[in-house]
Amino acid sequence: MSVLEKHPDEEQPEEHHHHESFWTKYVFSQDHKVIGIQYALTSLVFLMFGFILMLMMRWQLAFPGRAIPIIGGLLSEANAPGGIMLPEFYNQLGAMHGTIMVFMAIVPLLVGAFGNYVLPLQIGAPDMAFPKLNMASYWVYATGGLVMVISFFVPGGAANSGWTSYAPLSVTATMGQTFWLVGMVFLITSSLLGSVNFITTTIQLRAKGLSFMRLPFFVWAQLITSFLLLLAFPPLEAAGFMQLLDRVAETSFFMPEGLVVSGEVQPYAGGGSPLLWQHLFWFLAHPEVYVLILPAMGIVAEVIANNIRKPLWGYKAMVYSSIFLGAMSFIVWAHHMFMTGMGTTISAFFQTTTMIISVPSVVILTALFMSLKGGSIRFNTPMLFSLAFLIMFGIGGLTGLPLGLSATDIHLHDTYYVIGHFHYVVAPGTIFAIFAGIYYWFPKVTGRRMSETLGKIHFWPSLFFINCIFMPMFIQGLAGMSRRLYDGGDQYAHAQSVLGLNKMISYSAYGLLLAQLPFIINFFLSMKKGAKVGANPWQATTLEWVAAPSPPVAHGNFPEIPVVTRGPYDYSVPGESEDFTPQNAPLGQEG
Amino acid sequence: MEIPYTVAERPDTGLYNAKLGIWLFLASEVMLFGALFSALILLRTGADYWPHGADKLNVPLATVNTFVLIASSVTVVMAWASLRLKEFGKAKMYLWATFACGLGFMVIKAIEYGSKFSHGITPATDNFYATYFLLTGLHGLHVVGGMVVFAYFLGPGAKMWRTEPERYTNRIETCGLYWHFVDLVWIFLFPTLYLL
Amino acid sequence: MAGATVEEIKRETRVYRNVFLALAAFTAITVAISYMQVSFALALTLALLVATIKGSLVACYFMHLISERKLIYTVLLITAGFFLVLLFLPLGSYLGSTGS
Amino acid sequence: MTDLLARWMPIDASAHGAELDSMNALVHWLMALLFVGWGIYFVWVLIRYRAGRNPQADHVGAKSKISTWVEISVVVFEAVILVGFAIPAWARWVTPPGPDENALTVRVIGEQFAWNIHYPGPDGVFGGQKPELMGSSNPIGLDPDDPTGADDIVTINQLHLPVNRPVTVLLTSKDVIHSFGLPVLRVKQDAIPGMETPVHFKPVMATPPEAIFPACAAAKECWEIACAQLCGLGHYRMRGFITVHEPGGFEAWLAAQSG
Ligand code: HEA
Ligand code: HEA
Ligand code: CUA
Ligand SMILES: [Cu+2]
Repeated sequence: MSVLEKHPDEEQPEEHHHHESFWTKYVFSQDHKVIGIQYALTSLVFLMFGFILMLMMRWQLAFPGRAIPIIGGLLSEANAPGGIMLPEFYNQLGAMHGTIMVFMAIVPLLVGAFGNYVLPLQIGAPDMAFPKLNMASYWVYATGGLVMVISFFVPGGAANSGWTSYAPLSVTATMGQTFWLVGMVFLITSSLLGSVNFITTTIQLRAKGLSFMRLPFFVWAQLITSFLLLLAFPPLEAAGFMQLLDRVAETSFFMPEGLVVSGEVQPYAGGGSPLLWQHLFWFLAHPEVYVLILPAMGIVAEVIANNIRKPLWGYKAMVYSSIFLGAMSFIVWAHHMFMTGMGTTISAFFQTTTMIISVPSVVILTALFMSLKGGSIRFNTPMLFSLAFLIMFGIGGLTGLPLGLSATDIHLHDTYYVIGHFHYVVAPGTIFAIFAGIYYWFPKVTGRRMSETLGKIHFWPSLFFINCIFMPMFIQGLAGMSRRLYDGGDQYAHAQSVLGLNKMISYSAYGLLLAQLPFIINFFLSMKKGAKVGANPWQATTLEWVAAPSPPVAHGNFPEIPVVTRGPYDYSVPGESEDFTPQNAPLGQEG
Repeated sequence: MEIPYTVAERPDTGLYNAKLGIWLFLASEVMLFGALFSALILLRTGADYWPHGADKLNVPLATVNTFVLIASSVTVVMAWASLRLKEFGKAKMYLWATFACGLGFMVIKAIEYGSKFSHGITPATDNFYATYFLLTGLHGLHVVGGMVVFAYFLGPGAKMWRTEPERYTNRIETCGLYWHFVDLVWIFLFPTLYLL
Repeated sequence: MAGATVEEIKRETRVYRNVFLALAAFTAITVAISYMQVSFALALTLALLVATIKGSLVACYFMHLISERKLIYTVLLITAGFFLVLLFLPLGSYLGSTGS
Repeated sequence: MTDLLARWMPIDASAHGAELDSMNALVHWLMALLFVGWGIYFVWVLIRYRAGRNPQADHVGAKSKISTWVEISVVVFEAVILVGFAIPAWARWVTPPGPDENALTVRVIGEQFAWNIHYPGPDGVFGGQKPELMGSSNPIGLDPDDPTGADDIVTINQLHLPVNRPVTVLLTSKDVIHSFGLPVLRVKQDAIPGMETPVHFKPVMATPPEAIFPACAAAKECWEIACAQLCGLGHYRMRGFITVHEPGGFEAWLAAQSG
């Protein structure tokens, strides 16, 4: 352990003779740690961007037809004359909020940033198996992101057909949709490169002694996620090509005969099926939602194990459940399509698989709940976010049940109930897990700790506001208020009773924005001013803490290659002097 | 610190990294083409009328192309076998043959496409042609991609044979796996599009 | 495979040549079948059968799957499962739709 | 729970709605039960095992089998609700009314951004349509050469139905996908171009006078058709109105339309 206690600056090994330029070191780096940081910063910016798009929408929803304050004047005349948002613009914002959040913020954060940085460290690998591919995957992602951002400035603006891009609306939409498709092809390609790398790394580069059942749960989560990305993304890529052809070459993959748009008969030869797009889209997009949640569960499991000072309860059950979850996620997709006209047999099939897939989530959550018992629970910031995750994910998951039964979905489909359901899993769920992960691994990345005080000032208001945003949405949904309404349901009689909630939600969203200030300050301040830490400030057991300094060695991560002797969470082992036994502690010797 | 198992096999999995990597990549390719085949099945089942491929497409040309492609598959494995026998010259010859086959395939494809376009037939004509152009076009892109890679390993990439012959051999093996997969896709494309 | 002897490799190359001949023969067979006037169902079955045989030959010998590691089989088996789902479940749902 | 949810839900004027609502309530019961159960446990465990009170963690941890029982009961509950309620309810939902039930058939054609309602008229046969004829004066492109279409009635955004008589709506769209949502009748079905999808339901309550268009607009009490699927910039205003007539009223309305 002594090598690790030295100050990180002295730790940089001199064995690397070739001089690295700024470009190869920070921009076109092949070091997984640098790439991880690149991913993190880029996707955090996109997270903020996606949030800002939503804040503009929330203004319009609360005060339909009123000029947007502060930034309204900056918007172009074509989108918001006099600062008043047009419906076309609202739809662009909606589609891009969904797309940016899912594909350019959350997945890159969970997989690109956390996966890239932490996974090789946790398995004792010097780097990813294919460093060049890793670099390529970041730059392809960045290109895709750039294409999406540029799309806001093309004639007609960005894509405006929802993140789901249902044909024929998307096929007949403005040029932004073409950019969306091209951007998606880049983002998908990036994910494919990444997933090949992650799986190969996990399987091939595990340290000696690190058998599969000794992998930290986080690594399992990343491994299964990578399989989902690998196998579910290509169909959307194929569908993207088809939609691109429908748009630019007038093919009719998704276009039926005799369409009349705005009084004009469309030139398509016909014979296509709008439902085909939906099948291919949801074939990806349902596994995709587990891509959003599995790594989040992985982060939370690490943080919880560390802060209860005891092993996770039911680790094996969690692993098997995750595998089962991953496999099942490929055969539930049509629960998004119950209202497209489904016969009894097919709907029964998809309802049944949907109910079945809820069981592994219940098992994983139960295991985490049961883990708490008998622990010695520390309430630091990462732990607070993780504990909140459990409850928030619980609410989001439970509200998936009435949606999963086709008969109850009749009333709830495409209402704010659905918006409430999935935001509970992705926003207070996944985003909270991401916050937990940032607070937890920040010391490893920078060698400095983030402020606990600011962390708590970040946590409590965030928890409060985010619930004030999404809880009322269930009520709006029960009232039957549709989603994607430019005026927030203003003209519908059945929405009148819940219209007031729109204002409350929007105010809470601005509150949530303010609640992020302590985080942003903390984040940048701690990089320079945070308290310096040694290798293992949390007294954790997994390899990234016990075998590598903070930050890890620039090339190769570890001063010496670790050899693993035990499972990932040997906390409070009876008879040991410390309450944590490193994964690489020699057998039969005290940690 | 070097990344382990770039050349040697990891004892417990019996694989070197790139081998696993390429198979994973091919798995994703299976799903990519799978989606297109799925679309073809769905569109064809839902269509009122779907032409018989042989009536619309040039079967003799496609048959020739099938031979060209399976010939190219055998030349790649021969190249790999030659490398394992340390016969670099022979391997180079086989790789050139593979490249030539790829080129031949694309030339024939271009002739096929050209005759369609000259008759005013485009992907927009109907869904039969739309699926035909999309599937063969995407497949053609894969062929071109393979050719680029072979060109690289015949040109600048060939230097590696002198420094790390084993690694070079592995690289040809993985490229070969990809190339066989492209061949395999064609083996299914050919009957489904041209013969049924 | 790394430890194969010269003899073994030579034997492999002969297998490659035979596989090539078989593939050529099967190609001729499919084309021949397509010129026979048979029902669509039979034509489909035969075409797919021959394609599957050819595909298996390529996969087993050229891609030497026949002597590959367990791990690769696992990956491919998983993929094959999802591939079948992707191929037929959308169609099943489409046909099971109440609309027309 | 039914009452609790009903506080927020619109009134229900359909024959099948009560079943759906009570099923929804049942599911919410399960959710509430799990949430409250785990929630109480959660608070207790955090207080009981906080580091301050329990400085030494127990390596083994929980030994009880309770979690297994919870999991099993969740599975059993889901299975029961699925087999006992959800699947049969769906089967009834997609089953057309019997021939002796004297069902009314109406076609509904969505377009950006309106609902075209097509009644077959006294002859009971829908006239043919041609896409190229569709325009503002002939929204659904009725073919003037088709004699069966002469008596057809086409309204825009006004769906009139008789009370207590089954209805089959044949749903389609001219352009993009819309969704035919009737919150007060617990109906929702996508209108997909190129497809005709039947929807079956039965209104069992006549629209109260103050909720009939146009009087309802002032009172904000209309019975509405709400487009539920994003269909373009006017999606938010693709709103129609339902009038369920007292016995006899529907026939009178029809007669007034053809006259
Ligand atoms: C991370 C993302 C994520 C996750 C994990 C889930 C999880 C689930 N989702 Fe969700 N879903 C989405 C993201 C997600 N979903 C998105 C983005 C959409 C909308 C897309 C769009 O249309 O734009 C959607 C839409 C959606 C629909 C379509 C609705 C409609 O359009 O009409 C359905 C229907 O079946 C559904 C079901 C489910 C189910 C059954 C689960 C299950 O896996 C949930 C299982 C979990 C549990 C059952 C919780 C268990 C917890 C406990 C037992 C403990 C409880 C204790 C306490 C709370 C203290 N989801
Ligand atoms: C992962 C996915 C994700 C996430 C995280 C979010 C987050 C949020 N979403 Fe979104 N949303 C979607 C995915 C997501 N959403 C999708 C798919 C749709 C459907 C789109 C469609 O209709 O097609 C949708 C639609 C949607 C709607 C419905 C619009 C409509 O139907 O018309 C609303 C309405 O309020 C909404 C609100 C919000 C809010 C308030 C948040 C908030 O929770 C956001 C909170 C964000 C933060 C707290 C970020 C803070 C940022 C930082 C801290 C960065 C700091 C930076 C540095 C340090 C460098 N979303
Ligand atoms: Cu029509 Cu939304
Ligand atoms: Cu889903």
